[in-house]
Order: sequence, then structure tokens, then C-alpha cells
Amino acid sequence: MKVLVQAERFDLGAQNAAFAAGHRDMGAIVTFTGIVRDLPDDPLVAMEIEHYPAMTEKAIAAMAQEATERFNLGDVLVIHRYGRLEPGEMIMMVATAARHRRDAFEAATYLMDYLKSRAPFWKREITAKGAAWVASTDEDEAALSRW
Amino acid sequence: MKVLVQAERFDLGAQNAAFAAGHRDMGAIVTFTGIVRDLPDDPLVAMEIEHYPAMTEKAIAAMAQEATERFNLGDVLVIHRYGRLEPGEMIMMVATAARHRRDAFEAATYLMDYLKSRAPFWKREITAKGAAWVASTDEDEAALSRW
Amino acid sequence: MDVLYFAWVRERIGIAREKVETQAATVSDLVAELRGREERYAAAFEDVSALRVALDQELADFDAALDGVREVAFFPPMTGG
Amino acid sequence: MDVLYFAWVRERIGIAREKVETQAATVSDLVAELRGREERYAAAFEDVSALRVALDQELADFDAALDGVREVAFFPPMTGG
Repeated sequence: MKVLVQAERFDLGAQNAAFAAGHRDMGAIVTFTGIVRDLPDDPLVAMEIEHYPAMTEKAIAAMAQEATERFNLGDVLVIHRYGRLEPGEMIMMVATAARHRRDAFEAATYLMDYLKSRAPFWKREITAKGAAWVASTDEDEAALSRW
Repeated sequence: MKVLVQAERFDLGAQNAAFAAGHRDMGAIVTFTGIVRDLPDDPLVAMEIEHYPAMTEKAIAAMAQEATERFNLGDVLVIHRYGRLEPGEMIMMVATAARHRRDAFEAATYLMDYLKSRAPFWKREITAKGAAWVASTDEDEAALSRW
Repeated sequence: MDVLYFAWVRERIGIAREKVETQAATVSDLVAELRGREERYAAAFEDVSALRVALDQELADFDAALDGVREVAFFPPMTGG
Repeated sequence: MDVLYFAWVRERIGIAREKVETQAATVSDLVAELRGREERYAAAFEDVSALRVALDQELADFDAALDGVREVAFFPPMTGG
């Protein structure tokens, strides 16, 4: 299991390739990558992500451990950035390795649902008019009830 | 949409990075990678994949088109190999890009369920004792009834 | 029409493709004809529930009509992904 | 104990962390104390249903006891991923 919480960009291709190469005993690898949207007429100038340094890694590692047990994972990787991100930049990624595709998919979905609503990050959208905190959604909270 | 059916290996990292970089307007990228298992005491020497050349790309493109409409995808990539593969080699990958993570996850799961049971590939496992066709499973067939 | 065989269907019949002259109206009729030819065909088509068929590269049912079809392919359930 | 504030809770209160001397038995008791201090605290804690709390870096409920707790953090619902 690897959890990285960092301000720096990460190399999705290299991370995915290294993760897959490290799990030849697993048949199925799933990745999710979250990207700051970059739409033509969107006023978004940047996204700022605040986090709770003493808690973040610990909370993510607990989720990753839970996912590992629940879905029989061979390995899991979570990278999550904080700080100021421009449109089009990657925010985070997860990767899961399992014997069976269903476990790899479910584990990645589970991790995303928990990271959305239980990892101590707070996003703020910066536009020319000012900054606004991103509100959590009922939909994101409801997604957790599935697990 | 891109569909590649090839004997050659593919570069997962480069494919995933290029796919994500090409979709800055999408917030969510999901990939699945299938790997020939490489277990310590497994007698598997190689996996041979036969396919139906005139049908394969057409069938996969139809699945990708259906997934695009059903899950509002911004883009989809499928790479599937045929021929002889050694343990640890990558068999195939899919990548989906969507605005929302749920669509990206569901589309990738949908594509995998269909590729498993509806794309014209037949796997054969080679061991020291001989070769045996991989049987389709009721579980794989049942997975389709979800959609 | 061209008739193609894949995987263990190909192995049992011993060839990957052949030209077949037939008046068969449906896939099932064609299967009955082929089954009557030789033991290796009878072995390949013994249990059609274990087989799939594509007409001109599209999956079809065994009761599908063969009107205008140029290529029929028989194979076991697919194992892609 | 150390009390930390994040996101708009931090903005409303105007500081990211502070030392608080308290005899509060539970998180709710602590919230009541802080709310009584000044308008900016009252504004931050106006609707606790919009808040989350962590005790020593673990998510907790507002009725959780503060015995032995060294760090309390208040923040809005998280928006990670």
C-alpha cells in the first residue's frame, strides 16, 4: 500500500505503469484519475485544496486498508494533491490490483466514494469574481450508504 | 474513440497519460488493465488468444459507441491483444473519460463485462501438460444481465 | 457462402474456413446439414447451446434467416477481456 | 487542548488554530463554550449540522467525550477526491 499526499504534480503514466508492473500476480488493475475541469466558457481560474496535514495520510491509509481487506486487494495506491491547481491539472489518482476485475472496480469505486466525503480535503474554486468553497453534495454522501 | 486490436505489446503508462492529457474538459478518467496471471506455483506457460479479425474491431467499436451514449462519455479507448502472451504480460486495457466519476466507472465496468462475453476472442492456456481452452463462466454471462 | 470456425469448433472440424453451397433457410438448418456430413462436424455441433453464431460479423440467433448472408461463423462462448 | 479550524470555519473565526483551556465534557459542550465567546465563533458554529469534528485526527460525533483528547478540529463536510 502506498499513500502520497503532496503539492507537486505526479506522473500518471509512470505511476500506473509501475503499479501494474509490480503486480504480475494480479489479473486486474483499475485506476481512477481526477482532473480539474478545463471547459471553454468556464470562469474557473484555479482550484485551491486545503487539507489537514496531521490527519490526511492517516485517514487515507485507513480507507486503503479497509478496501484491501474488503475486496481482497493485492495492492492499492492513492496519490492526492493539495495547494493551488490550474484547470486541466490532475488532482488525484487511485490504483487497485486484484485477482478479479469486479474486486478491482469495486475497491476503486469504494475508495473514491470515501475520499470524496471522508478524507480531510476542502476544495475552493477561484474565479475572476472571487473564491467559493465547493459544497459537499447529498449525492456524494448517499454514495457511502452503498458500502 | 479509439479501438486497437493488435499482437504487439502496448505501453500502458503512455496510453493512460495521453488519454488523460487529451481530456482536460473531463473530470474523471478510469482505466482497467487485464494481465496474464503470473503466480509462483502456477503451471501456466503462456496464454494464446485467438480472434475473428473481420469482426473484432467492429464489435468492440459498437460496444464503445453504446457505452459512450449510455454513460455520456467524452472519450473511450480499448486496446486488446491477440496471439501468444507470457505470464505477466498485459492482455488489454480500456480507458473512459467522463464529467462524473460514476459514469466513468460504470462505463469501464460495462465495457469489461461486454468484452469478456461478446468480443470475439478465445483464450487458451498453455501448460507443460498441454493446452486447454478457457471456458466462459456463468458469472461472466450473468454480469451482462445487469445492463 | 463462407463458413468460419474458431477455437475448439475449428479444432474439432479441422479447418478454419470453407465454402459451403446450401439452400438452408436458417442457421439451424445449416447446422443440421453440416452435422449430417461427417463425424467431426457431428462432434463440433453436438450441443448447439454451447455454441455462438455470427452472420456477416454480427452475433445472431440460431433461428436467424440466411437470406443474403455471405459469411457465417461458429464458435464457443467468447472469453475476451 | 489544541483546537483547529479548516476551510470556511477557519475563515469565519479568523485563525487556523488556538489553545483552549476548557472543562467541557463533550464536543457539544465545547461548541457551546466557543459559541458564547464572540460573534465570529457564533457565526462559525451557527449550524453544527453543517460541521464535522475530528478528535486527535479521527472523525467523531458531537456527543463524543473529550477525556484525554489533545487535538480537536472543526471543519465543513469534506470535498476530496
